[in-house]
Amino acid sequence: ADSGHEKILGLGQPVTGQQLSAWDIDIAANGVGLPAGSGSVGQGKLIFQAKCASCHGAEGQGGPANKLTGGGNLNTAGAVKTIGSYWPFATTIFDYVRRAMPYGAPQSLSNDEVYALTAYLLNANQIVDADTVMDAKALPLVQMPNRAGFVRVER
Amino acid sequence: ADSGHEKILGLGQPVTGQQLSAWDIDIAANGVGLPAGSGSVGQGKLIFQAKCASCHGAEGQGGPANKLTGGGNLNTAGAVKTIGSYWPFATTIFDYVRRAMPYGAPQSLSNDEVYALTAYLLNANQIVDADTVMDAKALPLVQMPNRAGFVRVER
Amino acid sequence: TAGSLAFNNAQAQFDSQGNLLVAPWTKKTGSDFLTPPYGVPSKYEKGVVRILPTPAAAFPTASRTPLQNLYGIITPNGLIFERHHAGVPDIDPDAHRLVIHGLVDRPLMLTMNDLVRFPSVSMIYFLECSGNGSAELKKRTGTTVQETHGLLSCCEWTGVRLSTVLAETGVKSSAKWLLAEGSDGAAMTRSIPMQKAMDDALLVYAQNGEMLRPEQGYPLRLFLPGYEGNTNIKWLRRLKLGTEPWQTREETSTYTDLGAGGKALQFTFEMGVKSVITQPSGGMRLKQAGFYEITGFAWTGAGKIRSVDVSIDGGKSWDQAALQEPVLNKSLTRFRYPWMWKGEPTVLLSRASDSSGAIQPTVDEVLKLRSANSVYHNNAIQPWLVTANGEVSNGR
Amino acid sequence: TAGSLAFNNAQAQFDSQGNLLVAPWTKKTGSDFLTPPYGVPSKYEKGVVRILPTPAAAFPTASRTPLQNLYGIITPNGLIFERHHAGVPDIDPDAHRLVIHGLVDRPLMLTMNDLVRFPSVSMIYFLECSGNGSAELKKRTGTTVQETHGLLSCCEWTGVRLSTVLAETGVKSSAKWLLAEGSDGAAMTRSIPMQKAMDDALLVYAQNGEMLRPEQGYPLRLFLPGYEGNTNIKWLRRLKLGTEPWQTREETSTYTDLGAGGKALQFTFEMGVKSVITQPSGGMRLKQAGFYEITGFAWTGAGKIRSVDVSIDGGKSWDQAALQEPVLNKSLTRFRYPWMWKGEPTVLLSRASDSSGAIQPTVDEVLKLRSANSVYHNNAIQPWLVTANGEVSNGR
Ligand code: HEC
Ligand code: HEC
Ligand SMILES: [Ca+2]
Ligand SMILES: [Ca+2]
Ligand SMILES: [Ca+2]
Ligand SMILES: [Ca+2]
Ligand SMILES: [Ca+2]
Ligand SMILES: [Ca+2]
Ligand SMILES: [Co+2]
Ligand SMILES: [Co+2]
Repeated sequence: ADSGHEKILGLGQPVTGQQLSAWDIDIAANGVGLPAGSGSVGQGKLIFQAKCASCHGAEGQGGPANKLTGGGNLNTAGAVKTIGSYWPFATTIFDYVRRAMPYGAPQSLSNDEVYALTAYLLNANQIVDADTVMDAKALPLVQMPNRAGFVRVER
Repeated sequence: ADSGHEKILGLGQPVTGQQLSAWDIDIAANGVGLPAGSGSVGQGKLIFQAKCASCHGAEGQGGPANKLTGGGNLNTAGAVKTIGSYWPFATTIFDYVRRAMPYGAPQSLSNDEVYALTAYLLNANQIVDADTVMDAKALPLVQMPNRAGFVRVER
Repeated sequence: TAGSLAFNNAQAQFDSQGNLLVAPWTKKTGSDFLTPPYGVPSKYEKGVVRILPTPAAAFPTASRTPLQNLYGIITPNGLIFERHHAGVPDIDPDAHRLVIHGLVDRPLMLTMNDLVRFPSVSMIYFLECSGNGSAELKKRTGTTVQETHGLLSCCEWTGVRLSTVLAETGVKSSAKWLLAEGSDGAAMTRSIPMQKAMDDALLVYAQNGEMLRPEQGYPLRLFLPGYEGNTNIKWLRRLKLGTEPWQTREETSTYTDLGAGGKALQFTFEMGVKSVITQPSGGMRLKQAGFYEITGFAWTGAGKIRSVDVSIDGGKSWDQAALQEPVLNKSLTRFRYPWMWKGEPTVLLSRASDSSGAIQPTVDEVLKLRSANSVYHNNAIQPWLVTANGEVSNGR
Repeated sequence: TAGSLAFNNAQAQFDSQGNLLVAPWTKKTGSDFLTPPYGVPSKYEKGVVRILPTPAAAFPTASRTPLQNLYGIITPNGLIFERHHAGVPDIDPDAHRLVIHGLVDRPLMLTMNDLVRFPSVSMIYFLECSGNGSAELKKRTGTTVQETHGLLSCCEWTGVRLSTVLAETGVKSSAKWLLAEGSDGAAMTRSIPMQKAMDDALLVYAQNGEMLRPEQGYPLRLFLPGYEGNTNIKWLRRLKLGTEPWQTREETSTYTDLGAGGKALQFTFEMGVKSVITQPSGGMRLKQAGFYEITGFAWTGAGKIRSVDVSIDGGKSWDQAALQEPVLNKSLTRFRYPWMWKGEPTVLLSRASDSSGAIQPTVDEVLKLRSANSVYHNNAIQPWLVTANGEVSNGR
């Protein structure tokens, strides 16, 4: 049952959703939390080349930082875990890119830019078509290749 | 009973009294450990003025460092603990001055110098005469004014 | 430097007859008080530092604790391993806030001043990265125990029980998971079961007696005793209660365990029972035959260490080591075993068991059913080879 | 700084509508690994340092630990109080030797390499200068608990039992006292009863996980659990066994206790049962009424702390504080007591009792039968005055 409604020690201040909005950036696996806005594969490709390619390679094939595409069969010795080969949820791309990328300037991208990059990365991994436009409605519906690849053990 | 004569772990090296001689500087309260040599009050006074007075005052009355003479009745509020008012053993003067003084150049005095300083400090505290020559035989025989002032509790 | 067995027997303080000379430092005044006001180690210990793997990666992931130089169970704050995903932020504690929201009755914002006023606890707990020893899963890579096991530390942590703070916000009965978020440049996030949150989770603000170090989360860190290091979110700014895990990048792409069948295990939080001998260990040299105390650490995310067995003959026989009291819950435990080395080549091993009955496995046992891409939770027995001339090396 | 209650509520991260802004440190990469390799505290903690009394004496005797900034029971190595009689020597551990001679069967010389090979133990013990609080015996002098009680610290010490090393030399049955001598510029010496030497004395080479700090005796220190600080001879070079105490300057002129009758007690080694509230404490300010956790340290040279009573009304009533587990032998014990402050002026007190049945005295009880020249062993109850506006000051 819910706990009581008495303040026990009275430390801290109440906070509203409005006050929290700049911090409340998490995206649930089912898409709850995705903001308004949208972006296309084409737009994403341009942003990627400008802001991401220096570390991840021109087409996400990897550079000084992680390979973001391909990866191969996970059961083979040389396989690499990427969005295409490993990630179970597409929403994670939006959440992670928005909070953490580009490395050095995190939380600098607009929501439209993050949608576009998400579309591009999904397309570069051959998960969505080149004419895809990504938004809060479309993203949770994307079927990830390795969606069934995880066993939740919680231990 | 003495413990056995078997080395248990075999760590460390045996060491002889000869090898230790430069380190073995402690003087027992009864004078065991006092070295050969001697020094007079007059010699001590000159050494004191040269090497000690800058910190302890021209006649040991105190300066930036401790007062070494006088001190007053220990039962009075303004009393100071000095060689004259407080120290129970004369041998302690030799031991301490040799190992620790002058501050900044410890263990720089010859045994003769330390005997002379000891004679001087005892004389400045009106414990021995001005013509005293101090050595290994004489020092343990000096009766200190506060010799009976200590209760050994060991707790 | 390779631990205190590296002390040598320089003869500087003897005269030509082998008599002891008074050391030069005995014949002068030493340095003043407060040089410096916040003290530092002796200059002779300057080799005792954290290190990165060499050659340095473009984006290094972690620096390692010099376990071979540690004594007892406390890791001094200057030597605790570092792991971060976007550098160490420089946080003004007066401007820092913790927000708690989601499935709570009263969303709350707390200053550090608020937090330190709560009833607090101090607990000695180990902290280990789940990637500790990951390279060794594939083959022998490290020379020293710092290289093979150095993503491991142990502190006295002080903070507020998360359950105490959640009593202040109230918790809705639908809350089953909690998202913890850092205020670093990665805004690092992990989903944590509410059960752990209410059990022994802490909001820590101090370690080993002083405020957290910047690289350990200053001014506030989530601490989950026994859980893999990355879940202990540093620079903690936000806790959100929800019904399901968020499936963040750290709990999908990263800290999951690929099995041989191609399926990955998710939310493998607890660190397995493990031990390692730190003296003697790789890179050290036993200068002569004779007595040595074999010593090292044992730990388990499951609770307390029950026993540590040591083998001085490559696993042919095992004997129980002494455990330093007090043996604490989810803390490093120091074990010690007396060894009279006769100069023979041999292999030294340690094997821990814990209060849950688990026994530390061999590396073959660890690898069973794992994918070739398996990275985390290597708690294998570490063999150290000793040659006849006393050189100690990694026997993986 | 006056402890973590000094954190304030700077508004830097809010916009003009009171909405949280993303902190600047979240929007960039933080500092690299190994900056520096041996870590240091946050720059926001720069006020947390040891201090000397002001004005500085011509020959200062000791720097003090900022107890108001400590958490848990461990004192971080950088903050441990310093006491020395001729500065801190800079000792090359390879050139250092310990000699054991006098009434032994086999006089022995040991290198640091020899010493670290002995079976070792790690123990958490407090260390207190017998002069801690001496000025307060006469009148109120200190503002903060650092000033009044700062000659106090607590570490996990690692070393060899002296009895283990003496088993190596053999001990003649006539040996009743042991002289311990430092290799500092004071060649500091104290006579110690053989009974203590054989009971729980240690030769320590490490503190809080790393080698001793220079100002704590690097590379070797005698450690006598529960005994007054000065007997724990640092930079230890020599142990000599004999039949009688040597009557060194430190056990005659200095560390003796003058009674009202003019007689001085000698060899008063054990530190009495004592406690002090560190938060809130002198110099702090409670910014508003409400909940505070009263917390502090209790300790005793006699063994374990049995209980700590706290009074929030100047001694009219007393209530038992919680003791942080584990309560260890001759260690600091952290106590905690919840306090809802309504804004009234009051006096906070703590009073410890120990496993020997001893109870911490008031200052009047301490002074009874003492000379006006009495200096050491002040273990009196410390009162902290709280005004209606929350200012905390020394109530001696
Ligand atoms: C300056 C280098 C740099 C730039 C520029 C950069 N990244 Fe990254 N990226 C990294 C690093 C380093 C990591 C790994 C971080 C970690 O593991 O914590 C990473 C990780 C990622 C990951 C997760 C990879 C995985 O398999 O888990 C994604 C997705 C990603 N970046 C996307 C982007 C996008 C999109 C951009 C441009 C908007 C970008 N990155 C720009 C360095 C960079
Ligand atoms: C540079 C300053 C300085 C010089 C020079 C100096 N001393 Fe001292 N002396 C001190 C200090 C400081 C102390 C107190 C040391 C301590 O308490 O550990 C002291 C303590 C003493 C004491 C013990 C006082 C007591 O009551 O316990 C004696 C005796 C003494 N000095 C004698 C000498 C003699 C003899 C010389 C010259 C050979 C000398 N000192 C030179 C600074 C000095
Ligand atoms: Ca409030
Ligand atoms: Ca959200
Ligand atoms: Ca030997
Ligand atoms: Ca002698
Ligand atoms: Ca500030
Ligand atoms: Ca050296
Ligand atoms: Co895991
Ligand atoms: Co005493």
